[in-house]
Amino acid sequence: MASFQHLLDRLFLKKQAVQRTTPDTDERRLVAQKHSCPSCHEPLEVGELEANLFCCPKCQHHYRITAAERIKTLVDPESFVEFGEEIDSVNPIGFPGYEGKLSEARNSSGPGDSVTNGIALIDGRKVILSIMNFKFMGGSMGSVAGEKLTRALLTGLEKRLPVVLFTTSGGMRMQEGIFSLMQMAKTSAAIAQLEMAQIPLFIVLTDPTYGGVTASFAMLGDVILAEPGAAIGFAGPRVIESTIRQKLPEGFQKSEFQLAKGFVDAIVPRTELKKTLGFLIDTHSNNLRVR
Amino acid sequence: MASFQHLLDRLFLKKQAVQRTTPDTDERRLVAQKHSCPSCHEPLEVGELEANLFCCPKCQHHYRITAAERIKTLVDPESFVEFGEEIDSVNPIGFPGYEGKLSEARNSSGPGDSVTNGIALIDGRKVILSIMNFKFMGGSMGSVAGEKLTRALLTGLEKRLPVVLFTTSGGMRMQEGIFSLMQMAKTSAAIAQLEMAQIPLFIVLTDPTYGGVTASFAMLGDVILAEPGAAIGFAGPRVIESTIRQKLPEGFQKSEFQLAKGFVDAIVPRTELKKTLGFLIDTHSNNLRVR
Amino acid sequence: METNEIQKKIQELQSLAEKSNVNIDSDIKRLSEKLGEGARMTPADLWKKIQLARHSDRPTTLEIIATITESFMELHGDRYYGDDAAMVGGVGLLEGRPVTFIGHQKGRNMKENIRRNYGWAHPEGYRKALRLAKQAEKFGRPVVTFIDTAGAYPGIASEERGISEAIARNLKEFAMLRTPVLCFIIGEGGSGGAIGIAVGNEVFMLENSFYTVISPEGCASILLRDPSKAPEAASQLKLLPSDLLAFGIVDGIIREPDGGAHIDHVVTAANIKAQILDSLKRLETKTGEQLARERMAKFMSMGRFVEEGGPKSNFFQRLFSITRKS
Amino acid sequence: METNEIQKKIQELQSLAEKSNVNIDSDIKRLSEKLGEGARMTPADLWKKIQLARHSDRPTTLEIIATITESFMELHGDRYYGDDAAMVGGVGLLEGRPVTFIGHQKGRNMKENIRRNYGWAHPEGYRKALRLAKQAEKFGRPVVTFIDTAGAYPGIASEERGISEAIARNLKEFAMLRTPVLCFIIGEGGSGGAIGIAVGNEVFMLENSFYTVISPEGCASILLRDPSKAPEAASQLKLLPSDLLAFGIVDGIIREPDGGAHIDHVVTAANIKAQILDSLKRLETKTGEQLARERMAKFMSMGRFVEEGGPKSNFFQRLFSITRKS
Ligand SMILES: [Zn+2]
Ligand SMILES: [Zn+2]
Repeated sequence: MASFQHLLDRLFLKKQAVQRTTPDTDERRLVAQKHSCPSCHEPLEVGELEANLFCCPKCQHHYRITAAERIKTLVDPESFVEFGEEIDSVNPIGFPGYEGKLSEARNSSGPGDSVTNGIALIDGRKVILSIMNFKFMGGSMGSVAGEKLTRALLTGLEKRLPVVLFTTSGGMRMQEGIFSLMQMAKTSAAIAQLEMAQIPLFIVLTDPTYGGVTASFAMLGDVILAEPGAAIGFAGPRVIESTIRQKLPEGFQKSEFQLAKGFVDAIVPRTELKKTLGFLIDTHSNNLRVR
Repeated sequence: MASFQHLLDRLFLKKQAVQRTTPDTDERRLVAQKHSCPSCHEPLEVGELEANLFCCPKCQHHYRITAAERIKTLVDPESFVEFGEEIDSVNPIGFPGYEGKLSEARNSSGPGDSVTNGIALIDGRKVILSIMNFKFMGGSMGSVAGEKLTRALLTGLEKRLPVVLFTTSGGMRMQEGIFSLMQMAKTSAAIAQLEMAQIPLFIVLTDPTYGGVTASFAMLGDVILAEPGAAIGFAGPRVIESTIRQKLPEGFQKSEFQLAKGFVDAIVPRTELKKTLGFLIDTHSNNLRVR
Repeated sequence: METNEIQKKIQELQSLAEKSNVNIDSDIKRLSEKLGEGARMTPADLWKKIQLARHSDRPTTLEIIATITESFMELHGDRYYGDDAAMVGGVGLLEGRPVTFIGHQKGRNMKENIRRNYGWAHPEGYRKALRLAKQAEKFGRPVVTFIDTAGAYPGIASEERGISEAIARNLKEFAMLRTPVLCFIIGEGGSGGAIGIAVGNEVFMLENSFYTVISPEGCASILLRDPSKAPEAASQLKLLPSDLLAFGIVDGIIREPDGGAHIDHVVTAANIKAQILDSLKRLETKTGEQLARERMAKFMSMGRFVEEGGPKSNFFQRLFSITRKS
Repeated sequence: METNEIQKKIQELQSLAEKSNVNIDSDIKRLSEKLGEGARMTPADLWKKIQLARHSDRPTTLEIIATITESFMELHGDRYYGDDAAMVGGVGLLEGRPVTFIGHQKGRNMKENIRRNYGWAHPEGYRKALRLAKQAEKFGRPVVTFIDTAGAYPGIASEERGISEAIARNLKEFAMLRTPVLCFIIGEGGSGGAIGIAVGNEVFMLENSFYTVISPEGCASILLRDPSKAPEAASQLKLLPSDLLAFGIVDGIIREPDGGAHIDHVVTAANIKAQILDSLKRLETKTGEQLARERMAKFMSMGRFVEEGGPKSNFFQRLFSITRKS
């Protein structure tokens, strides 16, 4: 028992540090402040970055973007119609301080929790789109995120439209306790329904995608794409380092690692995403046309 | 091209040595000659060995046995009824010397090629049984073996009876050229038929099982058992050693290795096989009873 | 089974209310929250229950199987990479009926724990579990799983071989199984590693078990910024059987002997067996398709949120009219 | 396509004989054996064809795909362990029709060959192939495979991760696919590593390719006890397209430019494309079930033996009355 407890202690001792860094906002603020890319240190202006879909034109570093920015950079102009925005979080297990955290997140990121759903055109093809937002409580998945993802999936089923999900998440929303864990099974069961009906599901993994999100719907796409350099994993690097007591290898858990390990179909730069998704939709729509 | 050719040369240079050793006959002859077990060197008499199902009572070394001995040691007395014995090999690609090899094998091992089929009772349960015989041209699979295995499988399908296959083989019978390769697809397609009809298939891997047999029906059982210490693999040890130019680790490709690597459900001593197969038949017969 | 009785009362109340078209959701919610014994306990008392759930003498998966079956054969391997000793499974006869058992396996001593990685499974463990579950489905056997893990193993090899993919696939595939699936949380029900084999038609918890999205230690580290505050975190996470029963996440609580399951393995196993037999009697009358559809519906309805402009049930009614068609 | 025309003549003869209930099997056999061009060639001439099949400038799978499709996207990974560069696959548009392509991939130079392991795939390659084939089946796309390998890799890791299991599973699963499957042996068709992606409704060979149960070198080592006798072994193995066409193992031969496929990749690819379009026109009128049943029947009828007391077709007729029921 002693050693087991010890293992547990080691496991979680350093976890705090990981969860609290948000290089996202830092990175883009740095560009504004220093007029250079924090990744390649070449000169870079905010306008230039935005014009290139928030990717550095020199080193191709992909900056994190919000759900709204994703929509703007991906779908055909004016084509996005949001749905499912009428549901909102409660504090299902009475977790101390959760309401405060929620209203804080709503104030800084707007309503809608960590998932935005809509129907849209991608290069002229109609799809159901569901996009996670890391800014809203680290993209954590609670009841609302799980319900919204499920509704997106089931809307695809109902309308016989391809579904495209963009992931970014630190994991489950622990303030909702067991209810958040159940969202893993919930979203996966919805995907089971799609599978039986042969509706295509495309996943795009973006930086970062971790925990219960990776270990559920994010790994269940018919095709799984990833943006370059995205961190994708189950356990966070610090948790693993403190378990195994050694440094992790260079590039561990990055998109390129996941591609090499066989869990990602292709790494697609943000600038190519529209074209790639269009092609995949075209080549996966035989069943949709037939019925 | 040069290096590729080189790789090929290395690959097959030493293969000859492997294929020509038959420790089987040697081993049992040694017991008769030296009155001891060649594996543990303890005193051992032929009668004692036979009484213990051809396993050493001291070290549990499993001696190779023929199809006839397998039947004798496994099925309920007088219950075995052979079928499919009416087919025989031809020389389909006109391979030089094949007829001679065949008649030599028939003279030393009897007719029936490397597979014996029958219907039998195992501890009171009716099953279709197909048993390979290493003595007949190294248990190699040509058109006759493939056809007999396929007939055993399809008889199980037709009669809705569980099928039990005992494997032992050096691989495909190269004297039949492409026809022997096709037996891999043939037997696997027959298993596909069983799978669709939910007829259980149990495989027992025995020493040695290699090549195209391992890479087809031998790995397609609903449950895969192995006798202790059996050598089971795709490529023979010498082929691998000459490819990678290093010694293979201790125990490589043995039953215990295959269990650890996840390809065998359980290692079952010969003395336990009857009981184990009886239990598996009982627990896999729900579908058979229903219809 | 005191809490079980309370839960039964609540259920009776609920079905009564439904029949008479009275909305008592908020009352039920209040009642359920009161029911949670965690709320009535001090963190220190609650922590004792956590320690019981992790007790080194607690009955393990293989012991429970051995006790309740007439005979059992362990089946090994995932058919891809290896055989994970932290996850076991096989076929057994339970009152003459073939059943597939799957579960996390902790060791009884240090040596066995090292071999079994303290019950932290790797991807090959989850893949073996799925293989055995599909085998059960093929041959018409019910599946019973025993959950007892601090979590899926957070190591390099585990990530390299796709622990996320393995758990995710299980969630989807277990949802679709056309055979009864029963799940028992017998000790620790730790996060993704637990739910990876816990998608069942009915899910039960032993009296001194817990089931949580994150370990109390992890939650304390991250949210309370102090791992030593684990008892407090455990209290906040509402991870006890009574909490989860009240939430409608689990379907029942299995009584343990006074002092905990480790005091009497035989009685504990007998209680589990009684529940399996009771559940199977009910579930075995259903078709495979019905079982799969009910299981999917059960998990798809989980979650608590508020919705403007109408009850969420409409959405699911719409859904089930779709799935019935296909 | 001289041999093709001869083969067509034989087929016409056969169907005529069947209709008129005349047994000409032995005549056909004699004819077929004569047809085998290997028999007419010296081992040295035949060896030149083997060298052409292994020519380092021969068009590879990815090159052929790029040439015949309007657009193609490579998809990676087996979802278990890795992405094998010796086996590639993805989705492409062929005259506007989505098609899944799968194939062994050799390198064009030493560096690429090291990365692609000279086209010797590991288990993860075969598992990726199966994943993509099942994806094709799910979304109603035909599958086209290109075979070009000396064999599955005979190494420690390959055995550890179950190269046998991976090939075996493919043989069974490809047999069952409810979508058209076309296979092209474009260079080396080496043993289990080749057939692991060659269970198709129709199987074609390029003019200068070979398909064999064992490499000529291996056969020479084992049976002729001298690896330098590979040309002689090649001649004995009957591994040329004309042999296999005569045996009824393959369905057609794809013409190559004079001098070999490496002389003109575009013409070679165009010939392959014409065959794909021709075959698909025929196969796409059939249901998925029909395609699977025909594919299984095709491979289950392969093999040559003598049977006392009745023709073997009786047995297969009995079989198909069974499978039609289920
Ligand atoms: Zn940059
Ligand atoms: Zn001995």
